[in-house]
Amino acid sequence: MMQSATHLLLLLVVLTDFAVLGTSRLSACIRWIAFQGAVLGVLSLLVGGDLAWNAWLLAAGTIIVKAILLPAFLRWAIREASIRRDVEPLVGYLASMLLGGAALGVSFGVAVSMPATVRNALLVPVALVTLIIGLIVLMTRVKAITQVIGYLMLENGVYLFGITLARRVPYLIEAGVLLDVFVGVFIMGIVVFHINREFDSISAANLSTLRES
Amino acid sequence: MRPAASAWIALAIVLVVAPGVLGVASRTRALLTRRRGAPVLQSYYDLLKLLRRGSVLSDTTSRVFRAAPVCLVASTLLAGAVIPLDGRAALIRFPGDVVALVYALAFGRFLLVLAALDTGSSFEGMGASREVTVASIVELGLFLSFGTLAALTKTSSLSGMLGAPLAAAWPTGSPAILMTAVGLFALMLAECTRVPVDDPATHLELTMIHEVMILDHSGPDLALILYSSALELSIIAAIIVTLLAPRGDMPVAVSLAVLAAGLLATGVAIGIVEATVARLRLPKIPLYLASAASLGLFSLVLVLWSSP
Amino acid sequence: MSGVTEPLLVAVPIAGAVLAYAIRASSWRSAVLVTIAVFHSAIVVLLWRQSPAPIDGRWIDLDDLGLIVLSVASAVFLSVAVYAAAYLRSNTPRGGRVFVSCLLVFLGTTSLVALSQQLALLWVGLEGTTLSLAPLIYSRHDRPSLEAVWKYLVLSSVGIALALLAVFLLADAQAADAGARTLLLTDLTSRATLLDPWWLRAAYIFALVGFGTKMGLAPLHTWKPDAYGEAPSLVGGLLAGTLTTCAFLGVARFTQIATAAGLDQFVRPLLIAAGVLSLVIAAAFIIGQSDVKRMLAYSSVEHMGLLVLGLGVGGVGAYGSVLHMLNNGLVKGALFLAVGNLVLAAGTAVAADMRGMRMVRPATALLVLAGLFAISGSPPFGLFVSEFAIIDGTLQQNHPWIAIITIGLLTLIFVGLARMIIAILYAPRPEPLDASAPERERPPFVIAPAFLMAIVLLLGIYIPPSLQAALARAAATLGGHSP
Amino acid sequence: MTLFLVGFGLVVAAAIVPPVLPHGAARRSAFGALLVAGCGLTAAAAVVALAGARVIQLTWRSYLPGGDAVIGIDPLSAVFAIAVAVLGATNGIFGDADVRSGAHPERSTEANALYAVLVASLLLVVTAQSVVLFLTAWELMAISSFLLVIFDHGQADVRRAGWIYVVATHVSTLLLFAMFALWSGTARDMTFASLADAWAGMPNRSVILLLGLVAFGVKAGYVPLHFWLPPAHSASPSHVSALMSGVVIKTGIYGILRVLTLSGAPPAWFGWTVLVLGGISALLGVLWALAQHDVKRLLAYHSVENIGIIMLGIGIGALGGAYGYPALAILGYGAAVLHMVNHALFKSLLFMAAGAVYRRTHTRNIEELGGLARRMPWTFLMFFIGAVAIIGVPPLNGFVSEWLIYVGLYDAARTVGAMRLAIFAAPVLALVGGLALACFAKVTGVVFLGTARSARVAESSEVGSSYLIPQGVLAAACFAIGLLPALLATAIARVGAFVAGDPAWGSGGAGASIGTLRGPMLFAIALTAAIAVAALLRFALMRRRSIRRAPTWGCGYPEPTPRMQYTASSFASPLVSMFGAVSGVYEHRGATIFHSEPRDIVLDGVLVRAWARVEAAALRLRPIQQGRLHLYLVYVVAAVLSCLVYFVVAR
Repeated sequence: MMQSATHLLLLLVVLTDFAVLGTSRLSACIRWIAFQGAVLGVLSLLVGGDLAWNAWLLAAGTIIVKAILLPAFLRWAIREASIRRDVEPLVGYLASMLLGGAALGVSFGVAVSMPATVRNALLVPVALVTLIIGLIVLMTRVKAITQVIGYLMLENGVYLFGITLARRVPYLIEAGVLLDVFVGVFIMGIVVFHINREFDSISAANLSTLRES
Repeated sequence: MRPAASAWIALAIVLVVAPGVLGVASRTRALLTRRRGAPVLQSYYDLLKLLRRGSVLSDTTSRVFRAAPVCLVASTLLAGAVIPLDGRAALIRFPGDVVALVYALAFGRFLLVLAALDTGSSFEGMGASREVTVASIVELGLFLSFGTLAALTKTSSLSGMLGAPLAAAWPTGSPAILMTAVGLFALMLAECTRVPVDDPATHLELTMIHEVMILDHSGPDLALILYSSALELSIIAAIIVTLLAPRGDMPVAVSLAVLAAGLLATGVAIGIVEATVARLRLPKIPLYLASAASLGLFSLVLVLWSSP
Repeated sequence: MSGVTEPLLVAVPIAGAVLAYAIRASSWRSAVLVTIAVFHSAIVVLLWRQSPAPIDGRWIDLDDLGLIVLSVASAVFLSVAVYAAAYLRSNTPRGGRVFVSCLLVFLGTTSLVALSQQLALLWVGLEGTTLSLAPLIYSRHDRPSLEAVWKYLVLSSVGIALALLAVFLLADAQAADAGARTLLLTDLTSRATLLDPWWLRAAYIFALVGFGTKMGLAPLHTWKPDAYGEAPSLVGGLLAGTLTTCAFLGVARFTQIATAAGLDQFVRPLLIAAGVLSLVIAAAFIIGQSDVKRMLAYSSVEHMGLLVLGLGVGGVGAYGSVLHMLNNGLVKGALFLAVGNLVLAAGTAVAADMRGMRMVRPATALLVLAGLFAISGSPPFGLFVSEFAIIDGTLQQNHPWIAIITIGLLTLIFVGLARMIIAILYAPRPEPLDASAPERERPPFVIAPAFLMAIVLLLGIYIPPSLQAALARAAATLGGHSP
Repeated sequence: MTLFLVGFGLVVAAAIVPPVLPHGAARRSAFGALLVAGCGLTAAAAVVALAGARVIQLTWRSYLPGGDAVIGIDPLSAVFAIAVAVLGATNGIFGDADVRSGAHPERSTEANALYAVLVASLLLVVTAQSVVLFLTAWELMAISSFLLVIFDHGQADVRRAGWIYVVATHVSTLLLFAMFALWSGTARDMTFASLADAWAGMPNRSVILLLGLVAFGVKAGYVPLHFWLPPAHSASPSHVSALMSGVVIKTGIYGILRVLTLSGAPPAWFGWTVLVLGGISALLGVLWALAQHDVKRLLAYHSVENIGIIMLGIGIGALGGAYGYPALAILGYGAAVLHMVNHALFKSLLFMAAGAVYRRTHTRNIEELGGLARRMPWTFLMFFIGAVAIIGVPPLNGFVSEWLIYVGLYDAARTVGAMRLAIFAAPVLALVGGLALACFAKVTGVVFLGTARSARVAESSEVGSSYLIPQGVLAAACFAIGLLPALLATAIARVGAFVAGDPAWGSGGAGASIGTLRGPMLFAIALTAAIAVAALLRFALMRRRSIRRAPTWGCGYPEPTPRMQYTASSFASPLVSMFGAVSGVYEHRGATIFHSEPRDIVLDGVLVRAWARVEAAALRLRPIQQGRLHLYLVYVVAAVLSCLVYFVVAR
């Protein structure tokens, strides 16, 4: 039962990945990423196995940071900076999807070739695909804010990898990591906000005045 | 190093005969070109006349101008002193004294060239420029020739190259020696500015080399310069003579006689050349010098090739 | 005394940061800054008195490599603090309170990186250093600095995320070894043979890319010129002098483990390739560079390349690499501060417009000239010894071609550097000597870089025995040895 | 040794003390006194060591990886130290005066301090006996001389010269890194002694020799590594040019000789390489000198020529060692060292005289000069002596050393086997001599003789005693060595034998191969006597003759003007055109004016173009950094992927 639940959640993670890749609305993207954060929180509890108080604490923290605070903050940034509501991809949605599919194939391929020291076989490929799709979003989305979303996704992938570990990294460290991620995204958000205030449109593309001519 | 009396006598002979060689040369040339020409002793008269004259100094000149003739004659004399004129040993001899010979002549030339530039005349500057151009290649040729002799006789002193070891080397190395002698003769014509490189008898400054350099010298200075150029010619002539007729084993008297005769013969040879060969155009001169020098090169290669 | 003091090195600066944020008067803030810097350096000097011996199982403790990094960080920060105090007196960056606090947080997190014996903790510290400098880069609050900080943030964060992945992979590599404590350096090195090589390899690769991004190895260096060019030069000094050193410590830690696990044959080609590529890129962009600070950034890329190159060739090279880490950190700090003076004097960092500095800022000009010879590895400066050791290493591990290529690239780089520096210092002023010409240079602005430069010079003439021993031990853990 | 160290300390003091003294006479006299005293003591120490045939050493412990620092004086160090000390003193006095009356009198203290540092580092370079100390001194020398080269950094060409110089010297340092790194690979530590011990077991000796030849060659400046030399010499202040040409470039020669000393008899190819390089740079150096109009550039190219002659000597020595003729080896090295000393003397003399002319006329272009012999008679005398010395004719010192080298070549011809081919260098050397004569006839004649070619020259006047006395000292030295070379025979033989690795170098027997040098001595003295006699003769003749003064005979032209004088370009034209493209001269023939402008084949022809290529290539890489964040992210991913590929492949 536990196992199947885990698998279900993992599939949800993959779905959210592709959803972010596919949607054209910023707000939707943020909603999906928030959902993914929530799923991660639950997963960390399920996979970790032990239900000690600090496990609960960590799960709670994860959900609060990744599913509530950061998304809220990003929405605030969008609203304050009156960012236009649509994702501006450098690569079309369909192409992005295809890239994602390739990522999926690669990560499962890598997963089977991996020495089987990991308990839950499905976790690793999911982590990888999240990670890679995060990178894809980072590379192929024009807007600064979408890149923040991509970074969050990348983070989620790594985080997922963290909880797939055969042996847990100490909770204190996990907390530290979470804190760093929070601060990082927070600062990014502020910078995004300033970027918008300084530049007329908030596309990261025209941030290319610093260059070797 | 006890210089033998014969060496002194030989030097004296050369000093005395030197102007005569020029006289013989011009006389021969005159006869061959069906002219009566000046008497053989004319050059002596000229020198004496000049010695008795006063002199005119250009007012742009400095001390260098007056020092040049002195240094020239002294260095030429010293150049003569390192050659075994008596066919045995030189007054001054030490390993590598060939260098002393060539560089002493160079010292005199340096002063003469400076004197020419001292006058500030464009003609003399031109002459000086040509002089140094010719001389630099002549030096190259001289050292090639002496290199041949050194490799042949295994000595680096003229007293050896032209003394007994030369006689010993004759049977085996005669081709190289002959080639060297011819090369030296050609170089001598250039060094002492005779036809085909320069014509002492010309009167057009633009074509001159040596003569134009000394236009402003007069009186005793001019005499010294003329005398030392004659002396230089005789010195090189003496080398050639010794090359062709090694006199290491002759009795002294004979050897000295041969020397005098040889010098005069060289004068005749020069005269014949001047009568028969036309003067080269200035651009052609480097070619001539190069071929003269290459004779030395061939002989050197020949020697190195033939002996282990 | 060890064990008590080390956590202080982290805690005190953080506390100071909070304090400084609370204080309103800027002069007091500067006072706090300088005091804490002095305190920190004092502790570090004390720590040198006995050779560090990490106590088993402790997360925050000192080993030789850590001590060297800590010393670099402390020395650079001390002079930067002095400089900053004077700097803040003359001009106030917007958000001045944040400025000092961020500096102190940076000091704390740097110490954490240097001290942490637990790799995940090291990661946390490194991320901390990255984030704490971001507001400082943006302290001019204009468009270029905004763009610079954005690129810095995104690239560093991606890199650091990959580094985190590497840490997790490393933890996976420990799976086979039940007895080991997770990610504890002592266990990782002492029981390295029990690690799963597959995971370890994977971990190393992501570590190299991740930490390499923060070091600024080509082609991951792209944020560097922008950040260095736009940040205030004292922040540039921290970036080039300290942050890169910390990032290199990350790579060095993973290399220690890989060496202990006998994977050096796998590791070395990677490091050498990265090093040579960085040298090439640095040379290509230093030649004909028009902006001083960007040029210094590429020079930093060059030296990062030399560091990993030395690590890659091993042997004496590893020793040289550790020594070079020390020298490079110090001299970069000095150069950024000195060049900062010139930039302030000229009002621009474009080389073409800041000529004749020898007349305007004679003392600083002397420092910059010394810096030129120092970073190009000329005796009698310390970098001569370390670069000599690195080249020596390449030859002794018989990579003659790498030695040749390195020397050639170093030459090109020197040509570029020398040309620009000569122009800046000696070319006649565009306008006849203006008002700024006779103005006296403020002592702190000269003393701060001169202090670092003096250390570099000293290291070129005399390496104290304790440092010598520490270097030798550190090199040994990296699969090298002292010459 | 203490003597040497005290002297060294004084020289260092000459750098440090004057700046702290109050302005004015005290400062100036302090510098002069300290410098001269220091140089005197060091020279004395070196002379004592050389005369006593002893090696003095001093070692102190250092914690650098390089091991101990050793400083010592052996014959090789001694002879170079003497040269450095003598020139250091004379040029220092000259330079102090010259800078004071120059464009930046206020910076003379700075110049003096740098100069003293340079002298001190030179002393250290030639006496250091361990690698790290040597390299440190080497770089100190490079840096201080660089700062002196760009002393007049107002002009762009000075900065360019400084840039080229600093790059060249840095390259040589880098190559020295490589050489010593290779060499010390199997050595105990990095003292010269242990390098020498390790040599026999070295794996790749020829690479080390080649590196040494190139690395030190950049400093010595033989063709084609001479490119930095002319610009640097014409850019720097006169006394610095004098010192650079006199001893700084000789440190390259010192390095080569030191390598030979440590490594023992070299392979034959090394000897031939050095010989050929020497011949080439002697010939090309003098040829390029012929084409110059900037008098200091001209002198610089003559330094290239003389370095070539010195290398001929080294080549003979190396060949003698390689083919097993120890006597010849000693002769060759001895000749090289002697010519090094001689060139140091007369080249400094020439540079100082030229500097004096520049100070008075403010131009280095000889085409604008002329007729200075009567306005600056003493300077002219000095330059004349230097010229006679450098063209190597008796009775001055240049003749002695060139004669020695000729003797070496002729002795080579007297051996058997391949060695005899060295004789072909003799005619080359002769040609070089002829060209040098032409060149110095040109520069002496055009600068000092004839009539002034510009108004400024016409009212120039003689320089002061602080200019002339140093030159006088050097001129006297030229005469002394020229007339009494026999006094030096043993010392030269000792150095030669030491470099040749002859164990008996200390004993008198080693001198046999060089001989007593009485031959050239006798010749020179006889020549001088003959000149005196001839002069008396002429005097006697002229006494009661009428001497009229008249304008120069213009061959029919009524009014010869200064512009009608033969120009330097025209004077050199026949020789230059004879050598064609090699001479690297571009001639402009106008209707009224004939002018030729020289270009350095290596620098302007090759290096500048190559650098342009490199810059273009670098610019082609610029698009990598075009400011697009997405692109940068792609780089990151690409890096990860390529590493992963390696990950898969590397098993």
